[in-house]
Amino acid sequence: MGLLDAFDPREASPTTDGILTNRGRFGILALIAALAVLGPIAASVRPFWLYLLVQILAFALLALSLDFVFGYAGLLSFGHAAMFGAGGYAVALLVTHVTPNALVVLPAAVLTGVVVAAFIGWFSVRARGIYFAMLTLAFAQIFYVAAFADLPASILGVETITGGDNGLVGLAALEAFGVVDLSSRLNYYFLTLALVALSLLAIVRIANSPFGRVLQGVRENEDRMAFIGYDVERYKVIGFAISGGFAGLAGGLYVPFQSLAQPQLLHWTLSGELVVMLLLGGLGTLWGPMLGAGVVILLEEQLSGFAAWEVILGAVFVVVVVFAPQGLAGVLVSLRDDPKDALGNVRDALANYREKVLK
Amino acid sequence: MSEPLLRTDSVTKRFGKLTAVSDVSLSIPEGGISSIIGPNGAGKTTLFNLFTGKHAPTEGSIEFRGDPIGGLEPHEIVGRGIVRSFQITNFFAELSALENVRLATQADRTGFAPDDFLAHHASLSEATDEAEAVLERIGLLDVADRTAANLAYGQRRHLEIGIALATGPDLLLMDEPTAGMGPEQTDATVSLIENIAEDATVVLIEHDMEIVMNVSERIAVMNNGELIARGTPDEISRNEAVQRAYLGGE
Amino acid sequence: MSHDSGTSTGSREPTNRSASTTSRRRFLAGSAAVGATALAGCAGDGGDDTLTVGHVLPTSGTYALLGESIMNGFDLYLEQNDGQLGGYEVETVQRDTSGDTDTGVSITREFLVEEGVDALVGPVSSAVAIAMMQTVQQESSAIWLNANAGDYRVTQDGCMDLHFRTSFNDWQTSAPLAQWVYDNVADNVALSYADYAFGQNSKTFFQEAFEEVGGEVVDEVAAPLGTEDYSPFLGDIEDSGADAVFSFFAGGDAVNYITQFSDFGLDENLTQTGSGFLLSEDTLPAQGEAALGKYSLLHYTATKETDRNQTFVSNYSGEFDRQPNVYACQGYDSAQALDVAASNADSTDASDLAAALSGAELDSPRGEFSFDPGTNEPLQSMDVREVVEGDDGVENEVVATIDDIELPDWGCSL
Amino acid sequence: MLAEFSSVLRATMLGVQLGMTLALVAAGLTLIFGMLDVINFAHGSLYMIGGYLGVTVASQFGSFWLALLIAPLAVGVVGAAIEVFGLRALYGRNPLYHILLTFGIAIMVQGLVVEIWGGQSLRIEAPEMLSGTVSVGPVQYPVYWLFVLAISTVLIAAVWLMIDRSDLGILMRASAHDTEMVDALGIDVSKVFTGVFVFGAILAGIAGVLLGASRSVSPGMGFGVIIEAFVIVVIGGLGSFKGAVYGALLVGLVTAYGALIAPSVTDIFLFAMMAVVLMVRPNGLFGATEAA
Repeated sequence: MGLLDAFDPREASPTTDGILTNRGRFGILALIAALAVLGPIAASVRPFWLYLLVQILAFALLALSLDFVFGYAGLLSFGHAAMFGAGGYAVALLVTHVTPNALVVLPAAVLTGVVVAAFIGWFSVRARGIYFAMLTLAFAQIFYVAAFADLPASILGVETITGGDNGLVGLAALEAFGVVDLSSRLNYYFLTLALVALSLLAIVRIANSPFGRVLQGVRENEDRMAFIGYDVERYKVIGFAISGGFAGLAGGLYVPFQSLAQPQLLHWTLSGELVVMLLLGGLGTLWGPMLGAGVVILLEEQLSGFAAWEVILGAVFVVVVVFAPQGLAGVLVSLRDDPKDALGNVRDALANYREKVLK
Repeated sequence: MSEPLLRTDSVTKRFGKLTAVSDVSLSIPEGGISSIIGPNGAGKTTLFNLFTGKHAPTEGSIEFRGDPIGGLEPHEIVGRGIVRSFQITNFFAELSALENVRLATQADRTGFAPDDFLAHHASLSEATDEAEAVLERIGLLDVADRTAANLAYGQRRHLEIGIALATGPDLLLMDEPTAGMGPEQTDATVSLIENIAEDATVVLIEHDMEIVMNVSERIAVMNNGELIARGTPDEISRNEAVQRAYLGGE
Repeated sequence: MSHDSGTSTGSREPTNRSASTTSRRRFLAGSAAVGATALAGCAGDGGDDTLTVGHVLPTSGTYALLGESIMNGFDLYLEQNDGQLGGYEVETVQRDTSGDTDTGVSITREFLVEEGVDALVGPVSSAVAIAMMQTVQQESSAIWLNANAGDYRVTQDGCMDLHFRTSFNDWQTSAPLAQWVYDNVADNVALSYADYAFGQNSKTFFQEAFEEVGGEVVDEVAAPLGTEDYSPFLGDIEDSGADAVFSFFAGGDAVNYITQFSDFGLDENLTQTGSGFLLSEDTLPAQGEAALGKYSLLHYTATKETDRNQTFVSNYSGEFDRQPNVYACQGYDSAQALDVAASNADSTDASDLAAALSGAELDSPRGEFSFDPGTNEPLQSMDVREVVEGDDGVENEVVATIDDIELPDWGCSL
Repeated sequence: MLAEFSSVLRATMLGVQLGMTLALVAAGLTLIFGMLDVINFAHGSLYMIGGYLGVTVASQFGSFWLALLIAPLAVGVVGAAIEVFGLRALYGRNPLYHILLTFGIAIMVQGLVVEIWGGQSLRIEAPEMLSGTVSVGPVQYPVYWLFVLAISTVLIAAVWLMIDRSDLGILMRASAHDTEMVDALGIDVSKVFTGVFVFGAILAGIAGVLLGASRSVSPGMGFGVIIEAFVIVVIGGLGSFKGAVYGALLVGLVTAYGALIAPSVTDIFLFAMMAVVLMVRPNGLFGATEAA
């Protein structure tokens, strides 16, 4: 029992309202504005940055979706890749067989994410803590194997649907009734930025709605929620499905941008990496995990030219978790609150470490 | 007075080989305070768990206002009007006292309508007003904004009751509301219970015999999962079986 | 974006040499000046007298050894030519794909858009190659020297004038063996293969060719990629009653399959044959004696006794303190191809380079080599090798060479 | 008919052998989990290090047996280092952070292994006396594989007895449920923690060496085995050794039979089985269930 309680991420959520303070709102708006300005600059000076930024934004949205369900509702999903990949594959299939119209395929990605998450959630919410995590992982891996082995094609008796291990490649660029040209890198960047910003807005809104408060209650004490009249499982499934919708959208934005949907998008390593982004960024803060996504992607991009870059990346994770338990969000908040004491904090962390290890 | 509010008929609950509640038939009329007493392990809390849907009875039936409720989910039973408080404080530690109570007052107002997802939670003004009224009743209005985990022990125990009370129950089951309290706090809690009993039926599990004898209109005594006696406080205090159970148990 | 699980091959060759660190520093300098004016080193730099080469190769994960061998081969040729190809100074940039398709696409983009490379070398995995096609085509700013990925669909679906295979295609490493097996080993076979695109292609190509020459396929067994215990599959092969087996497995799968084939005593009644990756320099040390007496088909064999190859082998082992493998040869030939292209074209423009390389011949260590002008596929002879006891453990010995192989064109005509 | 029987027999032997070796890996994982509340993502890396050290010792000294002795002990030392210098700093904090820490360690180990041993697959030479095959009914089966089956079964039985009967085992089970109680007994819990972690590491190291001679040793094997081990531990119930053994047997047999029936989707069988088990028993087969 104690084991499962321990999975409650309460301890890990330093602030739940931080993003709602005026300062928090201002910070987010300023960042979005800065990113909007950065786009055209990057497009003319370093076009590659646009690619990097789109990738970061897509993963930031995915991290946000997981933080909503994990940080707010206490549901540790180790299978968020399922919704991400499903949204992505849905877009790839639609673009290939039906239409590249963004106004059709992106809502379809959201819907796919919602449906997949509702399905997985419905089967999984009765289990708690790590058992829930493993169930979500199991379902996501089933999706992965099905895509890799192209199971849908064997069942329907057609030649190919998912494209097997090669995936679906060479996807046409999205468009919007011929009005907006989304094959332009800059336009796609703006589309992504706008949708990620809207998603953040929506998730903050939902997190602070009566429904969001109920999810928070579920995270804090799901038994008691049942004993004051809430159908806890239903709330969890719905919360999970909402999160899945955003994860599906993230996949739906990422896949046309890469022009590629492949099984690795569904693999557990992606879900694992996502959990790392959350913890690294700062669980339950909504903005921290988005930051974490950016940092992990930049780190991987920057390091991948070095030999043994995995050793460095792993070491960064280890150092952060030992010395910055609230993640980067925690570090930033404490720096903001008391910039002068940064050195003192480092000293404390070291002393604390020494004491614990040598005890 | 015609039909009892809650009635059990030969309810039995077994966990594997252990029989926690054995063949209990009991009826609780509407109004006033009833108490269930008995030594530790007598099956009192398990009986509450059966009433509130945490466990389904192995045998027998439970009826509330004439409808069977055995085996329903906890939230369904709350919907019928039966709510409990817990022996060990069981609240939302990281939320404020007000939010703790408001989760309960908003319970029957929040569903899955669009507004429940998009409105700000502060817009639930009715729920907030009601929550504040409950806080006033349990004496916590002045600490409404304090995080639950930071309340004093007695305040936490009252908050525990307040959460249950805020759902507006017809039948409130209270599991040892005064456990661990000093004399002053105990008195305050007892008057709170009596105040609650004015507009709801209360069933109490309580170890403090003085309280039980003073406030209860009816008492049921359990031992080893069985109901061994029931009656008015006077009848119970004279009952030999009860005395044996208590003396033997101590 | 990946920490691959599954089986593995790879190596510990130090990756970075001077050339690749320059660009790294340049990128960092750029990052530090976000939003500032006048950023140094925009895309497409390098000027007219530099040839920028981007290695889209894995240095970690399942294919690490392959990626590093290709880079070693490339560097060897470059060094022998004083760091110049076709008279141009060469600058190389490198990023680890980890064998992951999405990462491969991102890196391709980075090289084309950010680094402004003139040539791409790689990738190892066919899935990456197929996913790269669109980006390479769209940008059309670099020639693509495909140093390993052998999926025929790059030619069938892509048919790109910028794409040159300096390696092989999956038809070459399977189909031509059929006749030889029919003539020298058995007229009936069981097929076993790793169940992914490359394994499926190899199986199908061999089967078609084998049935065409009159052979019979009595059974086929597909094992998932990354299988560690082959006992159930070996049982099926044994029960099939075939006299020989043709297989496609590579890397760690090949090691597990071959050693367990021998552990289970299948050698007694069955002759194992396969595409060359089943029994190659990177798997033989771990396969050991279990590999003895098995046959495979490949375009390069390190023990081949031609002068050209012996020189290559001694240069390579002098430089890297190890025997070259087929991937090293492919990397070497990629550099050579670029050399030929750049000196013929006297330009670093992608379409000029491609035009200059079309139909060109290379002096490859593997033997005859020229690009098919219709498809840019390599026209090369293939070696049938048998694993024998050597001075230093087991090694491949060439027992036959198949010349003048006519390649399918898969509907591509450039 | 005969062919079918021999296939089933062969798959059964493989399944049991896989089950027993996986149990060696899963046992440590479940004990560490039960006792330290640590989700040890690096447990697969310990198994992998066992395999690689086994390769080194076996090739340096030319003795499989020496490898089987030394490599697991060395893995134990690595385990002790991870516990003391890494995990110990995190006790009392949310166990989630153990995921991040051990995930980081696992990535580092995978990178380091490539640095030290190279990326190509390696193999431990099985001892001469265990080479060749024997007939088991209609099936020719390698002697070494039978040896692996036997020795891992013996080891699992020994650990089972130890946990079931010895004082140490009782202590371990007790502290899995209630560390305060162990504290009250005047036992240094931190030493018990280190001990359990090292014990789990050694078992994983043994599995690494044993399988390193029937399969290859490669840098992906750490991440490859960890999910299997998690599935086992979850099916069996977290913290339950008995559960880990039954879970491992189930997983081993499903993997082996799956390869007979529909190899490309064997993993689906595996995960579907786990899903079904958890839907019926949300705390695994032998997980602690809530009592009254």
